[in-house]
Amino acid sequence: MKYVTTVDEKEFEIEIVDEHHIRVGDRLLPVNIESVSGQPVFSLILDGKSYESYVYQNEDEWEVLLRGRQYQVKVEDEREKRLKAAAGEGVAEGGEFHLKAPMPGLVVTIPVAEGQEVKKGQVLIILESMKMQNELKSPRDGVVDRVRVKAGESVEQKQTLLSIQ
Amino acid sequence: MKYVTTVDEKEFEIEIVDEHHIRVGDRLLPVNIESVSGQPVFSLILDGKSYESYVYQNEDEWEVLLRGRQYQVKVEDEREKRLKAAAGEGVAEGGEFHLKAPMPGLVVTIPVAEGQEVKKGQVLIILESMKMQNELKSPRDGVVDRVRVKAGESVEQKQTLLSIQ
Amino acid sequence: MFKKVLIANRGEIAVRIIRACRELGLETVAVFSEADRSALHVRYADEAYLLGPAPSRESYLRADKILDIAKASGADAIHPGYGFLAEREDFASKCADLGIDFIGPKPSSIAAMGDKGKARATVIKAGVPVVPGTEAVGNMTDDDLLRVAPQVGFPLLIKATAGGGGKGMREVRSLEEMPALLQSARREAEAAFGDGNVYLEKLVEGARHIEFQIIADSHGNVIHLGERECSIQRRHQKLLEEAPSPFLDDELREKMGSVAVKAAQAVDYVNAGTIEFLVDKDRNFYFLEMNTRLQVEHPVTEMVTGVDIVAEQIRIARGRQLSYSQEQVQFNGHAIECRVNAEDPFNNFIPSTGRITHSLLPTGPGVRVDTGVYPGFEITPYYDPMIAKLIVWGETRAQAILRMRRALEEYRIVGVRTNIPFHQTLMDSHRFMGGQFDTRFVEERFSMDAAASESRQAQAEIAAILATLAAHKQAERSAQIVRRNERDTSNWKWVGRWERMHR
Amino acid sequence: MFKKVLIANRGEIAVRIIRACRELGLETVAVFSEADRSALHVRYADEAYLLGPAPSRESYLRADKILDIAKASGADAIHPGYGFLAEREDFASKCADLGIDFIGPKPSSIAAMGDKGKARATVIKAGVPVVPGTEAVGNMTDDDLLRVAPQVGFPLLIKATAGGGGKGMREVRSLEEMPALLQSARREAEAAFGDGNVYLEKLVEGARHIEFQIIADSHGNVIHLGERECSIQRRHQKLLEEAPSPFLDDELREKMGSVAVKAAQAVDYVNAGTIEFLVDKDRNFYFLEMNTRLQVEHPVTEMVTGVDIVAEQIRIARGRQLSYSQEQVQFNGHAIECRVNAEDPFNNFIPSTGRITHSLLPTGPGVRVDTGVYPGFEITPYYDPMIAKLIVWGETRAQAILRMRRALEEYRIVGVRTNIPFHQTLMDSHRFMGGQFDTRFVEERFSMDAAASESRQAQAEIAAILATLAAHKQAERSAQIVRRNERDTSNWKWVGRWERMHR
Repeated sequence: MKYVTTVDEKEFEIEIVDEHHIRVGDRLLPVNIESVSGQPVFSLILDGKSYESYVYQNEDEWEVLLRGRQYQVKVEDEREKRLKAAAGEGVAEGGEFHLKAPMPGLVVTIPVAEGQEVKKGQVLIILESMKMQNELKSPRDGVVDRVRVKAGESVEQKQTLLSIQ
Repeated sequence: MKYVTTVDEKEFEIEIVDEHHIRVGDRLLPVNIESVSGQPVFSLILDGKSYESYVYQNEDEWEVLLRGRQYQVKVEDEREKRLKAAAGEGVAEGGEFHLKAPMPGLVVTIPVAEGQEVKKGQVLIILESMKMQNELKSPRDGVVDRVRVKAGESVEQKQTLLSIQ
Repeated sequence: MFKKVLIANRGEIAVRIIRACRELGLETVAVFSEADRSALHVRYADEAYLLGPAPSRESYLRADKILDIAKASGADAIHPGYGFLAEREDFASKCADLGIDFIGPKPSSIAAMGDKGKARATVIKAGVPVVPGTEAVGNMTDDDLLRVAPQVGFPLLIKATAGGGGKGMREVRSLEEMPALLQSARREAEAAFGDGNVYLEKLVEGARHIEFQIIADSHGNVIHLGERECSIQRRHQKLLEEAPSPFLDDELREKMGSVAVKAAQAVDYVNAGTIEFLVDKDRNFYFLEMNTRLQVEHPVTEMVTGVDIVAEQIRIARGRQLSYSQEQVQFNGHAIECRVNAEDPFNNFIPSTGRITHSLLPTGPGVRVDTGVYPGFEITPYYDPMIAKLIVWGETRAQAILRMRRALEEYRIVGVRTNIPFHQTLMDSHRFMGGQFDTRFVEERFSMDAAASESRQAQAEIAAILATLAAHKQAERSAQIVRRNERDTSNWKWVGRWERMHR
Repeated sequence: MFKKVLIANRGEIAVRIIRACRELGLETVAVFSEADRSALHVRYADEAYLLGPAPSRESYLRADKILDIAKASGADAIHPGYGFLAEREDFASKCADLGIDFIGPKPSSIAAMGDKGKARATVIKAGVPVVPGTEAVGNMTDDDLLRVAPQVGFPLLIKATAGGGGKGMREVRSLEEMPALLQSARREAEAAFGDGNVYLEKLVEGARHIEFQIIADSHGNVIHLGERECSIQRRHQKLLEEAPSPFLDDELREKMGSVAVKAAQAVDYVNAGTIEFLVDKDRNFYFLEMNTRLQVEHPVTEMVTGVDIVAEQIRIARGRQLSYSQEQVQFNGHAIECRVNAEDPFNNFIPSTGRITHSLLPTGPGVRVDTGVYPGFEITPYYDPMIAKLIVWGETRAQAILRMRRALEEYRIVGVRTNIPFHQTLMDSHRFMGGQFDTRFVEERFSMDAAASESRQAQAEIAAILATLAAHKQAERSAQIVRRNERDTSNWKWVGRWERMHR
C-alpha cells in the first residue's frame, strides 16, 4: 500500500511494504508500531530509533503530537490522490458565517440582536468556561442573521451560536 | 432485597432498601457506592464515612481488600439461604489428590515417577517462577498416579500437574 | 487542639491538605459537588459530604452548607485551600463564632489585605514601597476612575478590589479605551468574586513578578521562606513558578524578605501568606498585594527549603510555635513548577474537557506531581482548568530544567488536551534558560512554533510516518469491521425476509 | 568521553538509568525481550533493539547480542543496572576490549568480590572482620563441605559463591539435613547464576543486615554515603530498606563506614558499590559481601544525602572526580523504601501475573515511585516480581512511617495482586515502629493477621457491606444481560427456523 503524506507543506511518499518494513522515498526501513494500552498513543521503533506520540484523527486530517510539537498531517492513498488531482477540486464558499462555540460553556451575554449590523472584531457573545470569560468576535463586517442561543444557556463545543449574513 | 452476609464467621443482615439506603441489622444508613473507572475498586460513602476497597468475586465468595486487610465474604440471598439450610448440604470427598500449579511457571524437574510411592511432604515437582524455585510437596502419603507435565514445560496457574492415588 | 479537619476545597489542593492531615494523624472531612463524587479528595478523605450541584456557587462557595457539615460531622477545624472561600473574611469570622479553628489568618488580616486599596494604604504606613495607584480606601465610580486615571498615568491596570489570579484585570493604554475595559473588568470581577469593585494601578513595564512566602505563628514569630519567581504568565495567570528567582542576589533577597516580613507584621499576620512584589529592570521592587492563604505554587518553596508548608499551617493553627527560626531556613538547589492545565496550547489555549482515559505520571528522583485527577475522571467545565502541578528539584537551575524536560516528555494524559507542549517549548527557549523574561514574555516574545524550527523539520518525517501507519492501521481495521458487519447484516436481512414472508 | 549509553537491563532500574542519562544530556539505547516491547524503558529510550524471546537466558543474559547492538548503534558506554550481567567480570572485560566504557567497577574488582570465598580472604587481609566460614579460596566438594561444617558450627548458611539476592542460600540446623540442602542450593545457584558452587558461613542469630553505600572515583577518592538497614526480609529477599538504620549511633556509623571504605579500597574499587554487614545484638559487625553494582535500594540513600547516585556513577565512569568529599556528605531526615512485588501476601506470597488494568500512584510531598509498569502493561512470569519501589522521606523516622502509611493506602494497582497489604501491616507493627527487628523478623515474629485484630473486627462490617453491594450490583447487571440475551436469542431462533423451513 502506498501513501502520499503531507506535513508542513512537504510531501512524503510512504509505502507499507510488509508488517515490519516501510519504504520512505527510496529508503527501506524496519518498523514496529504499537498502540500503548489501546490508547491513541503510539510507540514507534523506526530503524532502531524509539519515538512516542499522540496520534489523533481530526476529520480528514491526522494530528500528531511529537516531543511537544504538533503536526497536521494529511494522509492520502496514492491512487485516491491521483483520481482527485485528475478531477480537480473546487472549493465552494458560502456567504454565511456560523459562529460556533470553541469550547463547552455558559453563554453570559449576547450584546447583539438579530438584524443588527456588526463590524469585524465586534463582540458577538461572551462565553464563560472554566471561570474565564471569553469574548467571541465577528470575523468580518455583516448583519446578525439568526441568534440560536440565549444568555444563561449551556452550550456544547462546536454548537452553532449565531450566524452572520 | 435482603442478604445474609458472613465475614470472619460473623453474620450480618443487610437489606438494600433503595438506591440510597441500606439497613444493617436495625440501622437504616444512607449509602452511595461507585466503582472507580470501571475497575473492581469501589468508593463507598456510608453515613458520611468514605471507604475505598478492592472487591473481587472469587468463585462463590467475595474477597474484600480494605485498608490492607483481606476479608473472605459470603453473600447469600436470604431466601436462597433458607432453602439451602432446609435441604442440608452434603460434601463428597474424592480419594484422589490433584496437584495444581499454584502459579504460572516452568517445570524444572519432576523427582518422582508414575507408580512411585511418596510420603507426605515429599517433593513432587520443582516449579520455577519469577526466578524463584518452588518445591511443590505431597500433602499426604500415596502413589503417584498420573504425571501430566514434563520438565521444561511451561504451565498455567491451576493447571493439574500430577495426581496422587 | 483540633482533631478533625474539614477541607473546604476540591482538586489537587484538597488532596494536598488531606495528605498533610493524614501524615499528622488528623481525621479529614471532604465536601464535594455532584460533579466530584469520584474525585480524589472524596476518595482519600475519612468522611465526605455532598454540597450540591456542580457550579461553585451552588457547592464550594456555599459557606452555610459547609459550616453545617462541619458541625454535623464534628470537624473542629477548616482548611480553605486557595480560591473559593479562602480569602473571605466573613467565612473566617463565622468559623470563629462556631468555635471552629480556621487554618489561616485572622479575619481582620484577611480584611486588611483583601481589599487591595486598604492593603496598599496599610503597608505604605509600614514603609513598604507600592506601585502608584488609586490606593485611597473605598470604592470608586467609573467617573472617578476615569478622572484619576491620567494622574496614575498610562499604561495602567484595572484590578478587581476583591481579586486575585488575574480575574477582573485589564490593561489600559489610553483614556479612550478605558470605559469599555472598565465595564468588562467589573463584569468578570462580579462573576468571579461577587464584587465588581475595581481600582487602578500604574503598569510597571518589563517587570518581574517575585513573591515571598511568609509564615507566622500566634506567638509573634514571623519569618520568610525566600522568594518564588512567577513571571511566566499568560493573561495574568501564572503558568510556571520557580525558586529561587534567577534575578535576585542574596542582598536583594534579604532586603525584600525583611520588607515582606514587615508587610505581614503590619496586619498582625498569623499562618502562611504570600507577599507579591513587582521588580523592575533596575531592581526597584513594589508591593503588589498579599495573598492571605496557601498559594498554588507553594511546593517550589517546599522543595528548596525542606519545610512542609501545609503541615506548618496546621501546627500554627494548633497554637504551636514555628518549627524554624529565620536562621534555620536553608535554601538548597532549585525547584520549578509547571502548571498542567486542560487547555489546548495549539488552539489559543482554549479549555479542554472530557474524560481522562489514560495517564502516565513522570516519577523518579527529584520529581513531584500534585494532582487530583486519574484515569476515569471527568474534567468538567465548572472549575479551574489546572489538573496537575509538576514540580522538579535539581541541584542547580540548569539541572532542574533538564529534569523538567525529561519529566514533561514522560507525562502522558489522554482524554483531554493539556498545555504540556507549551511547557516543553518553554524549556527549550533560550530566553527562559537564560533567565531573561518578564511578566509579558509569554504573550509578547514567545511562540509555540518559534523554538527550533530546524528540529521541527527533522521530526516532520517521523510525524508523517506515524500518521501514515495510524491511518493504515485504521483502514485495515475498518475493512475488517465492514466485513463482519456484512455477515451480521445478512443474518438480519434473513430475519426481515422471514418476517415479510409470514406477515 | 562517552555520549551514548546502552542500558543492559529492564524494568524500573532501566527506567531509572535512562532518566539519569537524559538529565545529563546523554543519548540512551534500550534492549528488550519479546515480552517487553511495550515496557517503559523501551518507550523512554532514544533507541531500542530486540534481544530475543522472553526468558532471560535468551535475552537480557545474551552478552554477545548486547555487545553487537552496542557496536551497531554506536553506544560508547554500557550501564548494566543490577542483576543480569551486572556482576559478570567477563562482560565488563569484553566491554573494555571493545572500547566501550562499562559504568561500574573494573573487571578485577568484580572478580575479587564476585567469588565470595576470595572476597572474604581479601578483606580479612585488609583487617575487615568477617563471619566465620569456609573463606578458603576455591570450590569445595560436598564431602569437603560436610567435613568442615562442624568446625564452622551450626546453625550455618550455605551460600552461592557467585550469588546475591538470597538465591542458592539455605539455612542448615544440623549435619543430617545438610546433604539435601546442599543439593537444592547448588541447583538454585546453577539456575540463577550458571554456577553451582557454594560455601558455608556461620549463621549469626538475631542479626541485622546493614550495608554501606560506597562511591569511588578513578582518582583514588573513596567515600561512603552512610548505611541502609535492610533487615526486613523474607526468604533472604529484602522487602523494605531504610536510611539511616534505627540501630546505629554516630560512633558505630563512623566506624563501620571507615571499615567499608577500607574493604572497597582492598579491591581497588571504582564507581558505586555496597558493603554488606551483619550486625549482632552486641553491635559486633561482620563483612558479609560486597555488591559491585548499583543496588535496588539506592534511592533511600539518595533521599537522605541528596546525592544522585546514578548520575554520580556516570560522572565517575566519564573520569570525573567525586562531586563530594566525605565531609560534604550530610545526612538529612529519614527515608524508607517498600518494594512492591506482584505477589499475594494472603496466599503465601505466590507470584501474581497478568495485565495491569488500572493504577493510581501515590504522589505529593516526600514521595517517590520508581517503576517500570503502567496500565496496560503485562506482568509475565519471566522476571523478578518487583514492579515498583515506593520511597518516602520524612524529617524523622516516625514521620516517614506516617507518610509511608498514607502513600501505601493511596496506591492502587488493579490486574495483579501486590504485597502492598504486607507493607501496610508492617507499618502498623509495634516492633517495626520501635525499630526492634532482625533479619528473621518477618518469617518468625510477624503475621498478616496479627496486627490490630480489634480494628479488623470494626472493619468487618464495612467489608460485609461492600461485598453485599457489589453482589447486589452484579445480580442486577446479570438480570439485565439475561433479558437482553433473551431478545437476541429469539431473533436467532427465527433465523434458525427460517433456515430449517427452507432446507
